[in-house]
Amino acid sequence: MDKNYWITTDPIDVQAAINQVVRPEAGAISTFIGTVREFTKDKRTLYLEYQAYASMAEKKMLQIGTEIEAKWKDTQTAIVHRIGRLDISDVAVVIAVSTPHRNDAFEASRYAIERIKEIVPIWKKEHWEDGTSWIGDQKEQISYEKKIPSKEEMNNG
Amino acid sequence: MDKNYWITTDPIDVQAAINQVVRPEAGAISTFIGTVREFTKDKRTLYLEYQAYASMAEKKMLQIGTEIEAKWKDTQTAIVHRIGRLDISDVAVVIAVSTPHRNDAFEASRYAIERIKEIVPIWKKEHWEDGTSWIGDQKEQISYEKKIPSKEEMNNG
Amino acid sequence: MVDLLFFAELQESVGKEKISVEAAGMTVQELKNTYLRKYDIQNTENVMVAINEEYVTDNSILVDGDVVAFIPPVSGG
Amino acid sequence: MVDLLFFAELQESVGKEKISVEAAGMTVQELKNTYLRKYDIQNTENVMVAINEEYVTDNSILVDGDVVAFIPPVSGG
Repeated sequence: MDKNYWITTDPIDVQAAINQVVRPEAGAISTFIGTVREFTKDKRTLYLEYQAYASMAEKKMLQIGTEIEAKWKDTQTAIVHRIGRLDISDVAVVIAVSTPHRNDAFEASRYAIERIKEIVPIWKKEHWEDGTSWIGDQKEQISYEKKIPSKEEMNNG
Repeated sequence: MDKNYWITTDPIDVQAAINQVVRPEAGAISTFIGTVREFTKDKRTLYLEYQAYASMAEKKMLQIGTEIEAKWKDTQTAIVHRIGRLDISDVAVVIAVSTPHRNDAFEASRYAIERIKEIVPIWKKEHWEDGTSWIGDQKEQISYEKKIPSKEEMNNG
Repeated sequence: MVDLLFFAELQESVGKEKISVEAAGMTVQELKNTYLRKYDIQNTENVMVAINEEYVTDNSILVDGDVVAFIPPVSGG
Repeated sequence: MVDLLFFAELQESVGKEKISVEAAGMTVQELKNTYLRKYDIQNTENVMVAINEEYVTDNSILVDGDVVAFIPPVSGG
Protein backbone atom coordinates (compact mmCIF):
# COMPACT_ATOMS: atom_id res chain seq x y z
CA MET A 1 0.00 0.00 0.00
CA ASP A 2 1.15 3.52 -0.81
CA LYS A 3 2.90 4.96 2.22
CA ASN A 4 0.70 8.09 2.08
CA TYR A 5 -2.47 6.24 3.15
CA TRP A 6 -2.50 4.15 6.25
CA ILE A 7 -4.55 2.73 9.11
CA THR A 8 -2.89 2.50 12.50
CA THR A 9 -3.69 1.43 16.02
CA ASP A 10 -1.01 3.79 17.40
CA PRO A 11 -1.45 7.47 18.29
CA ILE A 12 -1.16 9.54 15.11
CA ASP A 13 1.84 11.79 14.60
CA VAL A 14 0.38 14.75 12.69
CA GLN A 15 3.81 15.88 11.57
CA ALA A 16 4.45 12.47 9.96
CA ALA A 17 1.41 12.93 7.71
CA ILE A 18 2.48 16.48 6.87
CA ASN A 19 6.00 15.32 6.02
CA GLN A 20 4.57 13.04 3.33
CA VAL A 21 3.30 16.02 1.36
CA VAL A 22 5.94 18.72 1.93
CA ARG A 23 7.76 19.47 -1.35
CA PRO A 24 9.42 22.40 -3.13
CA GLU A 25 6.54 22.81 -5.61
CA ALA A 26 4.01 23.33 -2.83
CA GLY A 27 3.41 26.61 -1.05
CA ALA A 28 0.31 25.57 0.84
CA ILE A 29 -0.61 22.61 3.00
CA SER A 30 -4.08 22.26 4.39
CA THR A 31 -4.59 19.67 7.07
CA PHE A 32 -7.75 18.39 8.64
CA ILE A 33 -7.50 16.75 12.04
CA GLY A 34 -10.49 14.93 13.45
CA THR A 35 -10.41 14.61 17.23
CA VAL A 36 -12.72 12.85 19.67
CA ARG A 37 -15.33 15.34 20.88
CA GLU A 38 -16.69 14.94 24.39
CA PHE A 39 -20.20 16.29 23.87
CA THR A 40 -22.63 15.88 20.98
CA LYS A 41 -25.42 18.20 21.99
CA ASP A 42 -25.97 17.14 25.60
CA LYS A 43 -24.82 13.55 25.16
CA ARG A 44 -21.47 12.82 26.73
CA THR A 45 -18.94 10.51 25.09
CA LEU A 46 -16.61 8.59 27.40
CA TYR A 47 -14.50 7.12 24.62
CA LEU A 48 -14.78 5.82 21.07
CA GLU A 49 -13.92 2.58 19.41
CA TYR A 50 -13.04 2.56 15.72
CA GLN A 51 -13.07 -0.57 13.62
CA ALA A 52 -11.84 -0.82 10.02
CA TYR A 53 -11.71 -3.23 7.16
CA ALA A 54 -8.11 -2.10 7.10
CA SER A 55 -6.85 -3.39 3.76
CA MET A 56 -9.88 -2.06 1.89
CA ALA A 57 -9.85 1.19 3.89
CA GLU A 58 -6.28 1.92 2.80
CA LYS A 59 -7.26 1.22 -0.81
CA LYS A 60 -10.23 3.60 -0.57
CA MET A 61 -8.10 6.32 1.02
CA LEU A 62 -5.66 5.95 -1.87
CA GLN A 63 -8.64 6.21 -4.24
CA ILE A 64 -9.60 9.51 -2.60
CA GLY A 65 -6.06 10.78 -3.14
CA THR A 66 -6.30 9.77 -6.79
CA GLU A 67 -9.63 11.55 -7.15
CA ILE A 68 -8.07 14.67 -5.64
CA GLU A 69 -5.15 14.55 -8.09
CA ALA A 70 -7.66 14.38 -10.94
CA LYS A 71 -9.74 17.30 -9.63
CA TRP A 72 -7.02 19.70 -8.49
CA LYS A 73 -3.78 20.17 -10.39
CA ASP A 74 -0.50 19.21 -8.80
CA THR A 75 -1.73 18.06 -5.41
CA GLN A 76 -0.19 15.57 -3.04
CA THR A 77 -2.29 13.92 -0.33
CA ALA A 78 -1.72 11.85 2.79
CA ILE A 79 -4.45 10.30 4.94
CA VAL A 80 -4.03 8.38 8.17
CA HIS A 81 -6.83 6.99 10.31
CA ARG A 82 -6.47 5.49 13.74
CA ILE A 83 -8.55 2.53 14.95
CA GLY A 84 -9.12 0.88 18.32
CA ARG A 85 -10.01 2.73 21.48
CA LEU A 86 -9.68 6.51 21.39
CA ASP A 87 -10.16 8.84 24.32
CA ILE A 88 -11.45 12.42 24.34
CA SER A 89 -9.27 14.75 22.22
CA ASP A 90 -7.34 11.84 20.67
CA VAL A 91 -6.68 12.27 16.97
CA ALA A 92 -8.81 9.91 14.86
CA VAL A 93 -7.89 11.10 11.38
CA VAL A 94 -5.37 13.38 9.71
CA ILE A 95 -5.62 14.56 6.13
CA ALA A 96 -2.81 16.62 4.63
CA VAL A 97 -2.92 18.07 1.14
CA SER A 98 -0.18 20.15 -0.43
CA THR A 99 -0.70 22.32 -3.47
CA PRO A 100 1.12 25.19 -5.13
CA HIS A 101 -1.65 27.63 -4.12
CA ARG A 102 -3.82 27.74 -1.06
CA ASN A 103 -7.37 27.65 -2.40
CA ASP A 104 -6.90 24.20 -3.89
CA ALA A 105 -5.45 22.92 -0.61
CA PHE A 106 -8.54 23.95 1.35
CA GLU A 107 -10.97 22.56 -1.19
CA ALA A 108 -9.14 19.28 -1.58
CA SER A 109 -8.83 18.54 2.13
CA ARG A 110 -12.48 19.34 2.63
CA TYR A 111 -13.33 16.99 -0.22
CA ALA A 112 -11.19 14.27 1.37
CA ILE A 113 -13.02 14.29 4.71
CA GLU A 114 -16.42 14.19 2.98
CA ARG A 115 -15.33 11.24 0.85
CA ILE A 116 -13.90 9.39 3.85
CA LYS A 117 -17.35 9.55 5.40
CA GLU A 118 -18.86 8.10 2.23
CA ILE A 119 -16.63 5.29 1.02
CA VAL A 120 -13.93 4.29 3.52
CA PRO A 121 -14.91 1.16 5.50
CA ILE A 122 -14.31 2.45 9.02
CA TRP A 123 -16.88 2.44 11.79
CA LYS A 124 -17.17 4.36 15.02
CA LYS A 125 -18.76 2.98 18.15
CA GLU A 126 -19.73 5.61 20.68
CA HIS A 127 -19.37 4.71 24.31
CA TRP A 128 -21.75 7.15 25.99
CA GLU A 129 -22.32 7.59 29.67
CA ASP A 130 -25.57 5.65 29.23
CA GLY A 131 -24.77 2.95 26.68
CA THR A 132 -23.07 2.28 23.38
CA SER A 133 -23.96 2.52 19.72
CA TRP A 134 -22.38 2.08 16.33
CA ILE A 135 -22.73 5.33 14.43
CA GLY A 136 -24.27 4.84 11.03
CA ASP A 137 -24.74 8.31 9.63
CA GLN A 138 -22.23 8.50 6.88
CA LYS A 139 -22.25 12.26 6.82
CA GLU A 140 -23.13 13.17 10.38
CA GLN A 141 -25.64 16.02 10.53
CA ILE A 142 -26.41 15.92 6.85
CA SER A 143 -28.97 13.43 5.66
CA TYR A 144 -28.34 11.98 2.24
CA GLU A 145 -30.79 10.19 0.02
CA LYS A 146 -28.07 8.19 -1.60
CA LYS A 147 -26.73 5.54 0.74
CA ILE A 148 -24.81 3.50 -1.78
CA PRO A 149 -21.90 4.91 -3.81
CA SER A 150 -22.69 5.42 -7.47
CA LYS A 151 -21.39 2.90 -9.99
CA GLU A 152 -18.68 5.35 -10.96
CA GLU A 153 -17.62 5.75 -7.35
CA MET A 154 -17.55 2.03 -6.81
CA ASN A 155 -15.42 1.27 -9.83
CA ASN A 156 -13.08 4.19 -9.51
CA GLY A 157 -10.70 2.12 -7.42
CA MET B 1 0.54 38.94 24.13
CA ASP B 2 -1.85 36.02 24.06
CA LYS B 3 0.15 32.83 23.74
CA ASN B 4 -1.95 31.71 20.78
CA TYR B 5 -0.53 34.39 18.44
CA TRP B 6 3.17 34.75 18.02
CA ILE B 7 6.04 35.77 15.75
CA THR B 8 9.22 33.73 15.92
CA THR B 9 12.63 33.58 14.31
CA ASP B 10 12.89 29.85 15.09
CA PRO B 11 11.60 26.97 12.95
CA ILE B 12 7.90 26.51 13.61
CA ASP B 13 6.69 23.42 15.43
CA VAL B 14 3.32 22.73 13.80
CA GLN B 15 2.25 20.50 16.67
CA ALA B 16 2.81 23.34 19.14
CA ALA B 17 0.28 25.49 17.30
CA ILE B 18 -2.18 22.60 17.13
CA ASN B 19 -1.78 21.92 20.86
CA GLN B 20 -3.00 25.46 21.59
CA VAL B 21 -6.43 24.65 20.13
CA VAL B 22 -7.03 20.99 21.06
CA ARG B 23 -9.92 20.74 23.54
CA PRO B 24 -12.73 18.35 24.48
CA GLU B 25 -15.43 20.53 22.89
CA ALA B 26 -13.70 20.41 19.47
CA GLY B 27 -14.07 17.57 17.01
CA ALA B 28 -12.36 19.27 14.10
CA ILE B 29 -9.11 21.14 13.65
CA SER B 30 -8.24 22.72 10.34
CA THR B 31 -4.71 23.90 9.89
CA PHE B 32 -3.14 25.92 7.15
CA ILE B 33 0.61 25.69 6.69
CA GLY B 34 2.34 28.09 4.35
CA THR B 35 5.69 26.80 3.07
CA VAL B 36 8.34 28.39 0.90
CA ARG B 37 7.68 27.44 -2.72
CA GLU B 38 10.62 27.09 -5.05
CA PHE B 39 8.99 28.13 -8.33
CA THR B 40 6.45 30.84 -9.08
CA LYS B 41 5.67 30.21 -12.71
CA ASP B 42 9.18 29.87 -14.15
CA LYS B 43 10.88 32.10 -11.62
CA ARG B 44 13.05 30.26 -9.13
CA THR B 45 13.26 31.32 -5.49
CA LEU B 46 16.54 30.61 -3.69
CA TYR B 47 15.30 31.68 -0.27
CA LEU B 48 12.99 34.20 1.37
CA GLU B 49 13.43 36.81 4.01
CA TYR B 50 10.48 37.82 6.17
CA GLN B 51 10.38 41.00 8.19
CA ALA B 52 7.69 41.96 10.69
CA TYR B 53 6.60 44.83 12.84
CA ALA B 54 6.46 42.09 15.43
CA SER B 55 4.52 43.68 18.29
CA MET B 56 1.83 45.03 15.96
CA ALA B 57 1.77 41.78 13.94
CA GLU B 58 0.96 39.78 17.07
CA LYS B 59 -1.81 42.24 17.92
CA LYS B 60 -3.27 41.93 14.43
CA MET B 61 -3.11 38.14 14.53
CA LEU B 62 -4.99 38.25 17.83
CA GLN B 63 -7.52 40.55 16.16
CA ILE B 64 -8.04 37.96 13.42
CA GLY B 65 -8.68 35.33 16.09
CA THR B 66 -11.22 37.64 17.72
CA GLU B 67 -12.92 38.21 14.37
CA ILE B 68 -13.12 34.45 13.88
CA GLU B 69 -14.69 33.95 17.30
CA ALA B 70 -17.32 36.52 16.38
CA LYS B 71 -18.07 34.93 13.00
CA TRP B 72 -18.02 31.23 13.89
CA LYS B 73 -19.42 29.89 17.14
CA ASP B 74 -17.14 28.25 19.64
CA THR B 75 -13.85 28.45 17.74
CA GLN B 76 -10.33 28.56 19.09
CA THR B 77 -7.49 29.86 16.94
CA ALA B 78 -3.70 29.89 17.00
CA ILE B 79 -1.47 31.67 14.50
CA VAL B 80 2.32 31.63 14.36
CA HIS B 81 4.46 33.33 11.72
CA ARG B 82 8.19 32.91 11.29
CA ILE B 83 10.47 35.76 10.23
CA GLY B 84 14.08 35.98 9.10
CA ARG B 85 15.64 33.82 6.41
CA LEU B 86 13.56 30.85 5.24
CA ASP B 87 14.71 28.20 2.81
CA ILE B 88 12.64 26.20 0.32
CA SER B 89 9.92 24.13 2.06
CA ASP B 90 10.45 25.88 5.41
CA VAL B 91 7.22 26.67 7.22
CA ALA B 92 6.43 30.40 7.18
CA VAL B 93 3.03 30.38 8.82
CA VAL B 94 0.76 27.98 10.69
CA ILE B 95 -2.89 28.63 11.41
CA ALA B 96 -4.85 26.17 13.52
CA VAL B 97 -8.57 26.51 14.22
CA SER B 98 -10.60 24.10 16.30
CA THR B 99 -14.37 23.93 16.19
CA PRO B 100 -17.03 21.45 17.24
CA HIS B 101 -17.88 20.70 13.57
CA ARG B 102 -15.68 20.58 10.52
CA ASN B 103 -17.24 23.07 8.13
CA ASP B 104 -16.58 25.98 10.43
CA ALA B 105 -12.97 24.89 10.88
CA PHE B 106 -12.30 25.01 7.13
CA GLU B 107 -14.01 28.34 6.64
CA ALA B 108 -12.33 29.96 9.61
CA SER B 109 -8.80 28.91 8.71
CA ARG B 110 -9.33 30.07 5.15
CA TYR B 111 -10.56 33.39 6.48
CA ALA B 112 -7.49 33.66 8.69
CA ILE B 113 -4.97 33.32 5.88
CA GLU B 114 -6.82 35.87 3.75
CA ARG B 115 -6.88 38.33 6.63
CA ILE B 116 -3.19 37.80 7.38
CA LYS B 117 -2.46 38.89 3.83
CA GLU B 118 -4.54 42.03 4.36
CA ILE B 119 -3.75 43.43 7.77
CA VAL B 120 -0.76 41.77 9.46
CA PRO B 121 2.43 43.86 9.09
CA ILE B 122 4.76 41.19 7.74
CA TRP B 123 6.73 41.48 4.51
CA LYS B 124 8.35 38.93 2.28
CA LYS B 125 11.49 39.57 0.27
CA GLU B 126 12.07 37.13 -2.54
CA HIS B 127 15.63 36.20 -3.30
CA TRP B 128 15.39 34.99 -6.87
CA GLU B 129 18.16 33.52 -8.96
CA ASP B 130 18.38 36.86 -10.74
CA GLY B 131 17.78 39.45 -8.04
CA THR B 132 15.62 40.36 -5.08
CA SER B 133 12.33 42.08 -4.49
CA TRP B 134 9.94 42.89 -1.70
CA ILE B 135 6.58 41.39 -2.52
CA GLY B 136 3.76 43.88 -2.29
CA ASP B 137 0.69 42.03 -3.51
CA GLN B 138 -1.36 41.61 -0.42
CA LYS B 139 -3.44 38.82 -1.87
CA GLU B 140 -1.14 37.22 -4.41
CA GLN B 141 -3.01 36.28 -7.58
CA ILE B 142 -6.10 38.21 -6.67
CA SER B 143 -6.16 41.91 -7.36
CA TYR B 144 -8.13 43.97 -4.91
CA GLU B 145 -9.38 47.50 -5.38
CA LYS B 146 -9.21 48.18 -1.72
CA LYS B 147 -5.62 48.61 -0.55
CA ILE B 148 -6.36 50.12 2.83
CA PRO B 149 -8.38 48.31 5.49
CA SER B 150 -11.81 49.77 6.08
CA LYS B 151 -12.37 51.96 9.13
CA GLU B 152 -14.11 49.06 10.81
CA GLU B 153 -11.16 46.78 10.11
CA MET B 154 -8.72 49.32 11.42
CA ASN B 155 -10.53 49.93 14.68
CA ASN B 156 -11.46 46.38 15.41
CA GLY B 157 -8.30 45.86 17.40
CA MET C 1 -15.95 -21.61 -0.70
CA VAL C 2 -16.58 -17.93 -0.20
CA ASP C 3 -15.48 -15.96 2.88
CA LEU C 4 -18.02 -13.57 4.39
CA LEU C 5 -16.71 -10.71 6.53
CA PHE C 6 -18.88 -8.81 9.00
CA PHE C 7 -18.13 -5.43 10.54
CA ALA C 8 -19.42 -3.14 13.26
CA GLU C 9 -23.00 -3.89 14.33
CA LEU C 10 -23.22 -6.73 11.79
CA GLN C 11 -20.26 -8.41 13.46
CA GLU C 12 -21.99 -8.12 16.79
CA SER C 13 -25.25 -9.56 15.37
CA VAL C 14 -23.46 -12.47 13.73
CA GLY C 15 -21.11 -12.99 16.64
CA LYS C 16 -18.21 -13.64 14.25
CA GLU C 17 -15.83 -11.64 12.09
CA LYS C 18 -15.81 -14.22 9.32
CA ILE C 19 -17.62 -17.30 8.11
CA SER C 20 -16.92 -19.51 5.08
CA VAL C 21 -19.85 -20.74 3.02
CA GLU C 22 -20.60 -22.52 -0.25
CA ALA C 23 -21.92 -19.62 -2.32
CA ALA C 24 -20.29 -19.73 -5.75
CA GLY C 25 -22.88 -18.83 -8.39
CA MET C 26 -25.10 -16.90 -6.00
CA THR C 27 -25.76 -13.19 -6.52
CA VAL C 28 -24.94 -10.67 -3.83
CA GLN C 29 -28.67 -10.14 -3.34
CA GLU C 30 -29.18 -13.86 -2.72
CA LEU C 31 -26.27 -13.88 -0.32
CA LYS C 32 -27.77 -10.95 1.61
CA ASN C 33 -31.17 -12.65 1.69
CA THR C 34 -29.65 -15.84 3.00
CA TYR C 35 -27.00 -14.77 5.44
CA LEU C 36 -28.09 -11.38 6.73
CA ARG C 37 -31.67 -12.51 7.35
CA LYS C 38 -30.36 -15.63 9.06
CA TYR C 39 -28.90 -13.36 11.73
CA ASP C 40 -32.03 -11.20 11.95
CA ILE C 41 -30.29 -8.19 10.42
CA GLN C 42 -32.79 -5.50 9.40
CA ASN C 43 -32.26 -2.62 6.97
CA THR C 44 -30.22 -4.78 4.66
CA GLU C 45 -30.71 -2.21 1.92
CA ASN C 46 -28.30 0.05 3.83
CA VAL C 47 -25.61 -2.59 3.81
CA MET C 48 -23.08 -2.18 1.03
CA VAL C 49 -21.17 -5.17 -0.23
CA ALA C 50 -17.57 -5.43 -1.39
CA ILE C 51 -16.09 -8.38 -3.22
CA ASN C 52 -12.31 -8.58 -2.93
CA GLU C 53 -12.21 -5.03 -1.50
CA GLU C 54 -14.22 -3.31 -4.22
CA TYR C 55 -17.83 -2.21 -3.87
CA VAL C 56 -20.23 -4.21 -6.05
CA THR C 57 -23.90 -4.08 -6.91
CA ASP C 58 -26.47 -6.57 -5.66
CA ASN C 59 -26.61 -8.47 -8.95
CA SER C 60 -22.90 -9.36 -8.97
CA ILE C 61 -22.27 -13.10 -9.03
CA LEU C 62 -19.87 -14.83 -6.66
CA VAL C 63 -17.10 -17.17 -7.65
CA ASP C 64 -15.12 -19.58 -5.53
CA GLY C 65 -12.41 -17.87 -3.49
CA ASP C 66 -14.17 -14.50 -3.31
CA VAL C 67 -13.93 -12.51 -0.11
CA VAL C 68 -17.25 -10.79 0.50
CA ALA C 69 -17.52 -7.96 3.02
CA PHE C 70 -20.85 -6.73 4.37
CA ILE C 71 -20.37 -3.03 5.01
CA PRO C 72 -22.89 -1.15 7.14
CA PRO C 73 -22.99 2.64 6.77
CA VAL C 74 -19.48 3.89 7.46
CA SER C 75 -18.62 6.49 10.08
CA GLY C 76 -14.91 7.16 9.90
CA GLY C 77 -13.36 10.60 10.17
CA MET D 1 9.24 63.94 19.45
CA VAL D 2 7.61 61.30 17.30
CA ASP D 3 9.26 58.04 16.25
CA LEU D 4 8.90 57.02 12.64
CA LEU D 5 9.35 53.33 11.79
CA PHE D 6 10.09 52.09 8.28
CA PHE D 7 9.69 48.55 7.01
CA ALA D 8 10.55 46.43 3.97
CA GLU D 9 11.35 48.50 0.87
CA LEU D 10 10.73 51.72 2.78
CA GLN D 11 13.42 50.77 5.27
CA GLU D 12 15.82 50.17 2.40
CA SER D 13 14.94 53.51 0.78
CA VAL D 14 15.38 55.42 4.03
CA GLY D 15 18.42 53.42 5.09
CA LYS D 16 17.16 53.29 8.67
CA GLU D 17 14.61 51.39 10.73
CA LYS D 18 13.68 54.40 12.81
CA ILE D 19 14.05 58.15 12.98
CA SER D 20 12.81 60.62 15.58
CA VAL D 21 11.34 63.91 14.42
CA GLU D 22 9.46 66.93 15.72
CA ALA D 23 5.99 66.26 14.32
CA ALA D 24 3.39 66.81 17.05
CA GLY D 25 0.35 68.53 15.53
CA MET D 26 1.02 67.35 11.99
CA THR D 27 -1.48 65.12 10.21
CA VAL D 28 -0.46 61.72 8.89
CA GLN D 29 -0.85 63.09 5.38
CA GLU D 30 1.57 65.93 6.13
CA LEU D 31 4.00 63.45 7.66
CA LYS D 32 3.83 61.31 4.52
CA ASN D 33 4.33 64.34 2.30
CA THR D 34 7.34 65.42 4.30
CA TYR D 35 9.17 62.24 5.17
CA LEU D 36 8.30 59.78 2.44
CA ARG D 37 8.93 62.27 -0.36
CA LYS D 38 12.19 63.26 1.27
CA TYR D 39 13.43 59.73 0.57
CA ASP D 40 12.01 59.66 -2.97
CA ILE D 41 9.36 57.10 -2.09
CA GLN D 42 6.74 56.77 -4.81
CA ASN D 43 3.24 55.29 -4.52
CA THR D 44 2.76 56.75 -1.09
CA GLU D 45 -0.98 56.16 -1.46
CA ASN D 46 -0.26 52.42 -1.03
CA VAL D 47 1.52 53.02 2.25
CA MET D 48 -0.66 52.44 5.28
CA VAL D 49 0.13 54.18 8.53
CA ALA D 50 -0.19 52.93 12.08
CA ILE D 51 0.05 55.06 15.19
CA ASN D 52 0.93 53.10 18.31
CA GLU D 53 0.25 49.84 16.47
CA GLU D 54 -3.22 50.65 15.16
CA TYR D 55 -4.02 51.62 11.58
CA VAL D 56 -5.10 55.23 11.19
CA THR D 57 -6.41 57.43 8.42
CA ASP D 58 -4.39 60.17 6.74
CA ASN D 59 -6.16 62.95 8.63
CA SER D 60 -5.18 61.66 12.08
CA ILE D 61 -3.14 64.16 14.10
CA LEU D 62 0.09 63.28 15.84
CA VAL D 63 0.89 63.94 19.46
CA ASP D 64 4.21 63.88 21.22
CA GLY D 65 5.39 60.37 22.02
CA ASP D 66 3.51 58.69 19.19
CA VAL D 67 5.16 55.81 17.37
CA VAL D 68 4.28 56.03 13.69
CA ALA D 69 4.84 53.07 11.39
CA PHE D 70 4.86 53.38 7.61
CA ILE D 71 3.49 50.10 6.34
CA PRO D 72 3.93 49.20 2.69
CA PRO D 73 1.57 46.53 1.28
CA VAL D 74 1.97 43.48 3.48
CA SER D 75 2.91 40.05 2.16
CA GLY D 76 2.91 37.63 5.05
CA GLY D 77 1.53 34.14 4.91
